[in-house]
Amino acid sequence: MTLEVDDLRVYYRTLKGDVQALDGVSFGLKDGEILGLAGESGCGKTTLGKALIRLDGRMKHVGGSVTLDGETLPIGDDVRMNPYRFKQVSLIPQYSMSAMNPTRKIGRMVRELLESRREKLDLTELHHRLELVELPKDVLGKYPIELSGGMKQRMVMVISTLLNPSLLIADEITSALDVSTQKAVVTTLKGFRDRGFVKSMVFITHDISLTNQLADTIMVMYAGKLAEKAPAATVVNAPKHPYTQLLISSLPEVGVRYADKRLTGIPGNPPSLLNPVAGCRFRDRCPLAFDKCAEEPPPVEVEKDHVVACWKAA
Amino acid sequence: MLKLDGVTKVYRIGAFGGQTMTAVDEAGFEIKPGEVVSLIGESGSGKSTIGKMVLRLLSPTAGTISIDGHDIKKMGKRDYYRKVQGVFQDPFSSYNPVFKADRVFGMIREVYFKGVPDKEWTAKIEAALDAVRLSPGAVLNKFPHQLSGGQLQRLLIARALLLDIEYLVADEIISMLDASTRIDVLNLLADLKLRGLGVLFITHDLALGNYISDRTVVLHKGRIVEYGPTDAVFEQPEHAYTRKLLASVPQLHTKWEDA
Amino acid sequence: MRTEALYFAVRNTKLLVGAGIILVLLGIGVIGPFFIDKAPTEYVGMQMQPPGGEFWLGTNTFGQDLWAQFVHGLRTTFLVGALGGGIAAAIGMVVGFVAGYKGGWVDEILNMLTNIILVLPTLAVLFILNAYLGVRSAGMQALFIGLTQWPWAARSIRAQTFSLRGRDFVDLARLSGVGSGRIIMREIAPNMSSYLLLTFILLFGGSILIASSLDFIGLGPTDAVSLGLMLQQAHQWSAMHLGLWWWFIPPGAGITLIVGALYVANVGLDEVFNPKLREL
Amino acid sequence: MRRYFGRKLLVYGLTFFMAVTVNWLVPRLMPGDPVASMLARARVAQPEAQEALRVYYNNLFGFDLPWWQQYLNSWGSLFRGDFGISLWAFPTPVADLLTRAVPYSLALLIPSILISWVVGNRLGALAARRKILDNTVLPVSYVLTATPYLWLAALMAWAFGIVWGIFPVAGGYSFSITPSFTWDFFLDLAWHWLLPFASLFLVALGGWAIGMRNVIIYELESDYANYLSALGAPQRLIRRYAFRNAVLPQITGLALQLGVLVAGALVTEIVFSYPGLGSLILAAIQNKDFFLLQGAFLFIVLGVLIANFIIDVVYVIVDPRTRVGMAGASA
Repeated sequence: MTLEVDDLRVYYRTLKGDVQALDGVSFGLKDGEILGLAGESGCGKTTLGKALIRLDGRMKHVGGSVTLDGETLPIGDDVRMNPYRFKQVSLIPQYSMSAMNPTRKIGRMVRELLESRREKLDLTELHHRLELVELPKDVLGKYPIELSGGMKQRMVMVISTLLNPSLLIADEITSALDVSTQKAVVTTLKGFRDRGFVKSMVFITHDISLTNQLADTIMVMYAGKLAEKAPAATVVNAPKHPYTQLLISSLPEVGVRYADKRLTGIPGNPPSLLNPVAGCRFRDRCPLAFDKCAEEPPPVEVEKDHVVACWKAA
Repeated sequence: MLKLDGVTKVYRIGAFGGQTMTAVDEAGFEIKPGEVVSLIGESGSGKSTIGKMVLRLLSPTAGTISIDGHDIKKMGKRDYYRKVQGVFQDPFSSYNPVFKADRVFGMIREVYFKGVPDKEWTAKIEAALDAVRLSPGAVLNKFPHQLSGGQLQRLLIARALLLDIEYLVADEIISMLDASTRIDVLNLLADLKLRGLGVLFITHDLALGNYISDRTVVLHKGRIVEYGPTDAVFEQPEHAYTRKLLASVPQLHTKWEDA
Repeated sequence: MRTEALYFAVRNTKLLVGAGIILVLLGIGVIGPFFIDKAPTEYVGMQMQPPGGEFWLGTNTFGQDLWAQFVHGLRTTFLVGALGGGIAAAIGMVVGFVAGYKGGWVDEILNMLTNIILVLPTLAVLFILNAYLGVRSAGMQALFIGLTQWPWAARSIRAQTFSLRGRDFVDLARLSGVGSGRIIMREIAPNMSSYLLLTFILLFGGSILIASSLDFIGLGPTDAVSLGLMLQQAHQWSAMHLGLWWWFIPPGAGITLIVGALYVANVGLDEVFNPKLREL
Repeated sequence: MRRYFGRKLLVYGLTFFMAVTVNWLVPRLMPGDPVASMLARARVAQPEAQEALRVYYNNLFGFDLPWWQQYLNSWGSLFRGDFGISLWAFPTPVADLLTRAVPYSLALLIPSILISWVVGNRLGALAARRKILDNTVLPVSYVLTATPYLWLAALMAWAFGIVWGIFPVAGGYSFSITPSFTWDFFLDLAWHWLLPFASLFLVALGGWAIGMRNVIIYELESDYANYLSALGAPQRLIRRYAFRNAVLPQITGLALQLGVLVAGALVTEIVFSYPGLGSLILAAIQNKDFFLLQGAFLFIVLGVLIANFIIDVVYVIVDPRTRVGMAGASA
């Protein structure tokens, strides 16, 4: 196991009280595994991603633990977390287009970043990796503004993985990209894993079809909790949680036509996470809901590697 | 019939317009009443520029856009907007955050239905909301941030329905919505065509275009590379670009490696 | 949103302190003159009296009551600040809104004009204009200050308008058949109301400082007493060398207090309106 | 880049053109015969000079010529460096008076602007996101920036010059000393320079510190700063980058503040009777010497425009984006 997350709770502080954005999530990640973290806005996937590397100012670690390669990460302590960042856990951010200092040449920025972490820059290795993502060596002598969007994205991918982290978090990195670029990025990420640049990866996205192209395991979240986690093919073809089922069946695919097969969405909206009611958070929208759903369904491994948090599935 | 003929848009860049950039290059296609035409392209393809030209938010550098043979440039803007309306991509940007969401209705009333008595107006709004399956109590008298993206986009469709529109430009209207709610908005759009509306559905998502439209226009770098019935475009794409695009779409049940 | 702003406003020390000081001084300037039956330039008695029971701020070398001058001066200073700042804000808004919303050639020309006045050392221009005017009123001074101080406001309002113009709700208003003027007034301006208020406050303070420089150099209003004119007279009649600290310290402190309070209130307001700056 | 400078130079050219035109126009908008009324109002030092001045200025204004000829002539004399003759210091040419005063003004302005800018930026950067420093530096800065230049100058002159008697409070050098290239004279100059410099420096300091603090907070929240934090880069590196980038808007701010700073220097000079342009302007106003005033105005405009241009050049050198950005990124 590379990563073990146990009952992790991270809340957002707001004026009206704490938003329970991530409320008791547990899962593990094996060596070489790519986990696709899927769900809709507000489901807690981004909070989970941030919790694994750097909480932002308004987030607080309320409970639970994160263990990486056998060590417990001090995720609530920004300073103590620093030594783990970049070396053990790294991040490809959503904002790759503006992630690099605009007034530094890229090569110099990389060197200074590495020096600040007391790491030596292995120029041959860097060149090798640039070549892998089809960037010319001379990008290192350029300013970010001189690169196109796709080039910046690839450069950031190279920087983030330069120290071969155990865990890489990719947070919605494809949502602003065109389909052809999406494919290239996903293929590159897969290559990074296959070459051992990263041991394991959490790929966060709202796009299940895309996750399925890359992930070994897909974890679907709903309203701050885990709904279902299973091998990618199982989630897509035989989901057990009603939310996953409805979600999958609402996705149009090329070939599905309105005139032939009318898809339907899920009525209603996710609940507010400021004082959420007890019990299953999906029950208001769930067609299968019954009395028992007033109690919170625990995540249960219904078959090997297939975890579902639903009374009906167990 | 809404018809584009040789429509071109050239932008001037730089302070004194030293350089030019052709965003749309001689685009020509038509939308008939009661059909959905999807305009598919990646970023920078010029698809939104076409939408804006049809909505007269931009004027073409060359070419004409006409409705039933009348050049839209020669129509008064108010009369034109009675017939053609639009809904945009970002539901939160479509509403002025300092005002209540139903102000979008008020604006229509102020300009087009000044003399209409309150009672009649309320009935009209209720009918429009009913058509987009919203209940008045849930959405009226609320600020935009109190509503969900899906509700906001439906409100905008309802707003368009207050007028006797013949054509609707829907520019990426569901791309910012969550997966579980977006399909219902899309279905709504498809239902509009049963009312005899012509819809220009602008999207980067091929699956959505394929799902909803009768005919498809594929745009690449400002040029139309493929145009035809949706079945034909998706099943026997002729242009290399369309084929490449189709091959890049992440499919739920097929992996890229297997395709 | 409004209630949220109010929630933070009443809890923001900077805003409360700044606004409190301004209100007190404004109160003195507005109401004070009614309680003083003498004209500020009247010779009321002993010369060079230090502050004390009868003359709160003492008297100058002519035996004028400095408290009376201070109170009337506050009034003029507030008037010039508000008027000058108001005129500058109004011009800045018109230029900024039109340039930002219209774009194209209109923007080019307005932008050029803005930049020209921006690089022009405006105080020097004011010297020339005021020097040629034999008789000067406080209103005139405010007008000239307003006419020269608007460019930076225009520039920032233009930038904000430009970014708001790209928002979909503006396009939607156009699709509702609403005209440009109404879109600016009813769609764009309300979104910037807090920003416009902040701009006005900064221009208010700036106008007071400029007026004090003009007054000091001998180009102040000829028909009124202001804090700047008190400083000018103190300097002209060597108050410093005569040891009459009560002649030049209170007016300068008054100006600093007003402007400082305006700036601090401005920061407070900014924190109230801008959630990013709030401390949790 | 050529386009960038072209635009800037166009603005500066137009500004200068406008300044000269205003300068030409204002006296002509006054009712009556401007020369007669000016001479009547002016306090001319020698009464016998009145007639000579009248002839001279009638000639200079050339009222018998068509207006455009008058206008062109005024440009002509400007290019010859002829600003007319001072009424107050008759018969010294205005240009001579100004060139004598300018070194004093520059000696105050340049160091006070540059040093306050550098120190203010450091101070603001230190304060940003550090609670204790922020709570001390910021209030002091606001008080400083709200202080009228002239009042702080007066306070300092009074406190250090009169109450404690450490520094001289008037003049550019002691009356007892004759200007020469000696250490004594130089020290005397510096001694007189220090207070006006310090008061200018202090007021300007506050503004820079506030500006820098705000910009740097913005920079510390930017995407590149977040990315570096996520990669565990130490605060030192992030702050260094943020400072470097925050300096850029501060350079622009410097250009925008020039007018205010110059104005501050003028009134400060007046407080200290420092023999620069400010004192000259005061003399011109008190003696209604309009030619001197107008000459000083053009000098100041020209100086500010040149300074603006220098700042533009510096900006291009410091910000790589202005150099590479225009060339266009390869897609």
